[in-house]
Amino acid sequence: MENSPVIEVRNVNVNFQNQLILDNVNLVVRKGDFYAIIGPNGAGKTTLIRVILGLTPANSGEIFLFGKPASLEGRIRIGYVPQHQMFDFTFPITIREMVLTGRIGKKPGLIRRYKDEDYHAVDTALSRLSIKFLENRPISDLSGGERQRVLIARALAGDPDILILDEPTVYVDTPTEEHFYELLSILSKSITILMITHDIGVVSRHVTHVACLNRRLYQHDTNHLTADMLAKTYGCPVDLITHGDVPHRVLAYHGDKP
Amino acid sequence: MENSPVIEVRNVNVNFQNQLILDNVNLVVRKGDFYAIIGPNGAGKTTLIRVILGLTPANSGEIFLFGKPASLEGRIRIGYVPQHQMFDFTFPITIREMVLTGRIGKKPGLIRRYKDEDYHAVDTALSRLSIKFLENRPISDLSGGERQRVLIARALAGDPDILILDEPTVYVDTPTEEHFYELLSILSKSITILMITHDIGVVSRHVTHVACLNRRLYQHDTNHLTADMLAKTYGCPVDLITHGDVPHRVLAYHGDKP
Amino acid sequence: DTHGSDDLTVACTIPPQEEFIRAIAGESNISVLVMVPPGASPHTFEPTPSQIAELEQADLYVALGSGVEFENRWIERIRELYPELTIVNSSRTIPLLSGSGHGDEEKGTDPHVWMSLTNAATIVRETCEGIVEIEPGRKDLYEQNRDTYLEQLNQVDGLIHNSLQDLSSRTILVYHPSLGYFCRDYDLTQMAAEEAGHEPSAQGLADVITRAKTLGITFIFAEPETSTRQAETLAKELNGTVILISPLAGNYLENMQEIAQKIAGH
Amino acid sequence: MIEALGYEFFRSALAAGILSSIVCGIIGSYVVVKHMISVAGGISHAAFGGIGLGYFLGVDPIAGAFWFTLGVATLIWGLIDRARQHIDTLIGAFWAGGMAFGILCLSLTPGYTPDLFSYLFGNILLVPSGHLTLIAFLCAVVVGLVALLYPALQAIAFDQEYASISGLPTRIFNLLVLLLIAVSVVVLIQIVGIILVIALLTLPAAIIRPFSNTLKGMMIGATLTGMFITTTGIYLSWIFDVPSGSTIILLGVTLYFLVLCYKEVIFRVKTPKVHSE
Amino acid sequence: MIEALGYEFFRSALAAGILSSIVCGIIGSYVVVKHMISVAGGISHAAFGGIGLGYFLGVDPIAGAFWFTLGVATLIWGLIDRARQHIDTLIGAFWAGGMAFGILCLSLTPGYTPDLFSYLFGNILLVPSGHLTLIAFLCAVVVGLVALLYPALQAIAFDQEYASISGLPTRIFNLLVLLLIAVSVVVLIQIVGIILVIALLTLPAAIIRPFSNTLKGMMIGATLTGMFITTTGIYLSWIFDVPSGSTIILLGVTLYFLVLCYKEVIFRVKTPKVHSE
Ligand SMILES: Nc1ncnc2c1ncn2[C@@H]1O[C@H](COP(=O)(O)OP(=O)(O)OP(=O)(O)O)[C@@H](O)[C@H]1O
Ligand SMILES: Nc1ncnc2c1ncn2[C@@H]1O[C@H](COP(=O)(O)OP(=O)(O)OP(=O)(O)O)[C@@H](O)[C@H]1O
Ligand SMILES: [Mg+2]
Ligand SMILES: [Mg+2]
Ligand SMILES: [Zn+2]
Repeated sequence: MENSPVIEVRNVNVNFQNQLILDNVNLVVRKGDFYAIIGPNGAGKTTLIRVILGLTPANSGEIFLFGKPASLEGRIRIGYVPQHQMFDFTFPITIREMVLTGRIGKKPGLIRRYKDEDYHAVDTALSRLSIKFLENRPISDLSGGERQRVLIARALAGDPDILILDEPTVYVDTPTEEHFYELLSILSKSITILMITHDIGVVSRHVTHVACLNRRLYQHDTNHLTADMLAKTYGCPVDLITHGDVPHRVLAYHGDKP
Repeated sequence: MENSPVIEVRNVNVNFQNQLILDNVNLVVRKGDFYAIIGPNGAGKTTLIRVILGLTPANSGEIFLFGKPASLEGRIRIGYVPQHQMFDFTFPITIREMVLTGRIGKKPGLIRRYKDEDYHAVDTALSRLSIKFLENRPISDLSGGERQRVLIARALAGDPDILILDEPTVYVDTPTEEHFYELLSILSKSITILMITHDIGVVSRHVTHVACLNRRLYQHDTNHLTADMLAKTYGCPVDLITHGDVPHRVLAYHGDKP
Repeated sequence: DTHGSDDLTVACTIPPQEEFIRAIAGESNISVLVMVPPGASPHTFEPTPSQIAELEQADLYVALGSGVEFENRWIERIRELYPELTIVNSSRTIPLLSGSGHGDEEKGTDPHVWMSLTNAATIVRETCEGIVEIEPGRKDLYEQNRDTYLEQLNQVDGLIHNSLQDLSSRTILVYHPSLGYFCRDYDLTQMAAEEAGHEPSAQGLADVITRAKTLGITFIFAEPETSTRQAETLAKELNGTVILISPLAGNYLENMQEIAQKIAGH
Repeated sequence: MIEALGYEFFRSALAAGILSSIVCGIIGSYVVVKHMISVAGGISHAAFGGIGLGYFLGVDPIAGAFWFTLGVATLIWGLIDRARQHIDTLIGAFWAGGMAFGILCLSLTPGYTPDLFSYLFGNILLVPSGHLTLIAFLCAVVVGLVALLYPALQAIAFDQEYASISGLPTRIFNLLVLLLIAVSVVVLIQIVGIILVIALLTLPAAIIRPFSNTLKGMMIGATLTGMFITTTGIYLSWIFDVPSGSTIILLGVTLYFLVLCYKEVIFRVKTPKVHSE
Repeated sequence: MIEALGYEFFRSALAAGILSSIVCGIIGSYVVVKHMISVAGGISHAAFGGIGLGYFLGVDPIAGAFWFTLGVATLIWGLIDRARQHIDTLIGAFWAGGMAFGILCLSLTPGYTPDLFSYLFGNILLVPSGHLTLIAFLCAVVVGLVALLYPALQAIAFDQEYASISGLPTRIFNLLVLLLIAVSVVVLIQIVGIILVIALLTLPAAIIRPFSNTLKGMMIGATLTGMFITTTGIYLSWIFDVPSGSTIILLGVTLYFLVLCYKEVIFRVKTPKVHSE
């Protein structure tokens, strides 16, 4: 059971205008994985996630969620943290209300009203990210890190089985980032996580599986990044040197400069 | 002469709403320096640069350019590469015309027309960044890296004595970034460069001086980053460990994990 | 002008003038251009390009001259476009009433001059003079026709006078104040909801309602060219009904009698 | 005031003002928050096309406007996804096209076009009582729908993509919102006329926005603000004997500028010249 | 056409159309490129306030509109930096306030205002030859200023901050642009009326935009497109005897939708279902 695939991407192709963005991508994420996707800018990482979520149509290929062809039924079991700059943070909504919208998928029918259980789930999610004290603040008043935590709380409030994170720490400073990855490590014990990141260091320390994407996807079932993988992904940059299996540093080593 | 200050920031304070963004900042950049400013998000780095350029008024303090109180006369000798996402890249303008606007500061009077010398300077700047072949393309058709190079070409076209760069490689992928820093190293031999970056690795390899900013500025006259400086800047994150003088890696070292 | 004496073209502003011109013309071949078509209001109408183009054919423009808004703006423009066109002011000698339903001098003059049979006689005389000036050769014929029509005007005037003589309530409520001259002729009082071209203000409306209620008026005369929906609402407040009259109808003599009947009948 | 209240037309005007404030408050808040001012403007100006068509076909112009705006709203809904970036010019085309179409229809209509001015500039004093019932009915529809669907509407307004993953039929809801805007526009045309509809729709919400943290709060606040503006405007127009529609709008504009100034002052107070912790 | 050309008023109408196309092309391109459609709309609707004031004071309404829009443009210029994010609602307030003020002024002026419709919807027949000279003069001013200052205008339009560091007086230029918009609006009011001014200002530029890579190219292309639209529109309105303003606009809207469809087709062709290198 531990090994049943929860996300399966089969032969997905995506074109925008006259550009091929995703080229025959195949990906299997299994239950309990903490899966990372890395790759250069414009590689199609966000596009892939949006295809999985049904937000962007694929030109060809199939998506399976929890072993079945992707449908709304599967998608409402996913919690999603988008790249946060896409929001209108001037929208008049309090943190509590905002996190509550993460529960709306759980309600059946057309007229969806929040019940006690929803408020409890929100309280839990807020406490988990230690932002309970913010609950009545409008979303416009928050700092970047707080906003990011609110987005994660919303994803968690829906009690998801999968958490999909798109560059969750971009624009976030280093201490906030560290704290955040610790939380993810804890969460990864109970749910499946699929994360996009630019930070190769993070991959080596936290995730269990990694794939490199640059129009094509190179999937490996461990969190080891080899020089070969990076070279393929980034078009073989000379300076990307890895020492051993884990890229302790991915920057150039400039001889004996002080 | 090598040592005369070209940018001097004296006791600058900036407030936005009820927040203190820059707290009594002092900075001296001398002729020929390749100066970097690092710091967490929201530290006020962009604000500081905008104060230097006269784009944001300071609440108190003084700016000196080329030894004189900052005025237009000094500012037109600066080339500036802003954080590029601020642009409307749908504006109908060709690369050549766009780079040409970098020369407009050199023209006197109200009616400013471009002359042969301006076109020559543009050609030189375009060639220098190997984007001469793009000159007649509209700016909307470019990839991220190409856009960034166009912005740098505009800054260079004006034959500036100072180049100010605000996170020039954000959104840029790793190989492009490497290429770009090589170009900056070459340029830094003839002009003064002041650069904002999030990349602590870059600092150690390319720049000659570094300052840490987090509301307050901690200036050191070398490119050495000490644990102490980083701790002060980032609010002492536990995981920011530096080995020796140069932070070969700034990520946590997680024991014996493979 | 290139036109022979047999096909005179006379332009005028509103449909009632067409009847005047045709009456003067009689059997002779005169074509008439009416600038403000039936259904439109001379207060707000704007001509179409083809109308302005057709004016080139005209030998004479008989203006109402009473300050109707269409003419205020367009006569000058027409004069500028066709300097050869003769323009006569047919109400030159008519003393104009003050404009508003409340007798307020500041609100200008009442342009609805044609709504009086005595005024109409003057207009017909001036119109005839204008036509004769253009085509002096048929002076006698035209003057004879004119006198016949003037006689008819006189008769209808008498009829209306009689029909309105014994009205118990001598104040009539109109939505649009077009009956000023008519009321003057027959010793009636016009009370209007609209004030000199403006939709009624809250106080004006309140004032009209109060006065109408005091006088026990339940009928409101409205014109299909302007606001009928508002007149309905006003009638509802008075528990009354709206009666449509059409001061701009082309069949002038018949129409004036009809209006008089409607007033007399209520 | 007491004296004026003696007149039925004045009472109806107040009733029309208060009812329309509810629509303005609810739909207007949504429009302001979702930056749909130009969409609302496009729909309201297209309504003129419906009025023109109504005259041309000889049906009640308000009925013409009603069906026409519903049609335009549906069309905008169908095109808005496709047009990508160029929404502003697309809406502009509907805006201008609707108006121009209306003018053309009017010019082709032989005979009478009474009340045209009142559709353009509104006349709240003489709203027919039948229309008052209609306005009340439409108000009830708007209030009922928004109250029932509020959680879903809020979720979609804040983050349409997340809402769609949550299984909400976002496209249907977007259509619903556009149709509600169309309905509101038709209600408001009676009060201030086509030309000032967007103003009355957006001013109360824009005035209340700095003071409210939630959409629900904004809707309630904007409704109350709208009621204040319309009733006070009608009363002022009574006192000074001037047209009510423009008085209402000018009052709203004044209030808006006062709020702007107030915000500026607050902003200044919160930003002392030099401040240290 | 030949027949129509025999009439002086038709020739003046064509001349007015062609002259105003130059203004539309130049200023409209700038407006579209700088996303100032709502600013232009605000200024043009505020012009109604000037027309109302003109009637009230008994001066030429066009003169009233001219000075009033110049004033409003200057006011917007003064406030726009201060208002930060809320430019849309600020412009909306001017838009509505100007209109409402105009209506108020008109209601205080005795008599009907017959050419009100022509100011609202335009009447190219009304353009007296004196005004034609004025339009020609304003055109010359616009063309002259833009031609002389083009490099600076282009630099500021593309990147205001960089231009200000380069020593260009950007604030003065911004005021100049707003004043030029105001002037254009007054010119265009004669042709299509206040309500459709923004349409005529922005449609030619929006139509030509996908085909031009430079601002200069857009200005020239939009001028030619505008000339085509206005002259053809005037001619069609002559043939079908319908109002020229709305015919011009409907022609422009049709052309715009055709361009949209064309782009959609091109886009489809460039995006094949499955494509590999
Ligand atoms: N709607 C769209 N239309 C056209 N091109 C698009 C669209 N969305 C994305 N693209 C292009 O597709 C490519 C992949 O985009 P995507 O956002 O998936 O990249 P990414 O890997 O997430 O990059 P980043 O690291 O910057 O987030 C980019 O070149 C982008 O320009
Ligand atoms: N116009 C403004 N009004 C109010 N606050 C502002 C404004 N501009 C910037 N700020 C705030 O000032 C602070 C510093 O902003 P600044 O852009 O200088 O940061 P930065 O160091 O450049 O950060 P980043 O690494 O994200 O670029 C931030 O908290 C930001 O929210
Ligand atoms: Mg991405
Ligand atoms: Mg910055
Ligand atoms: Zn009348």
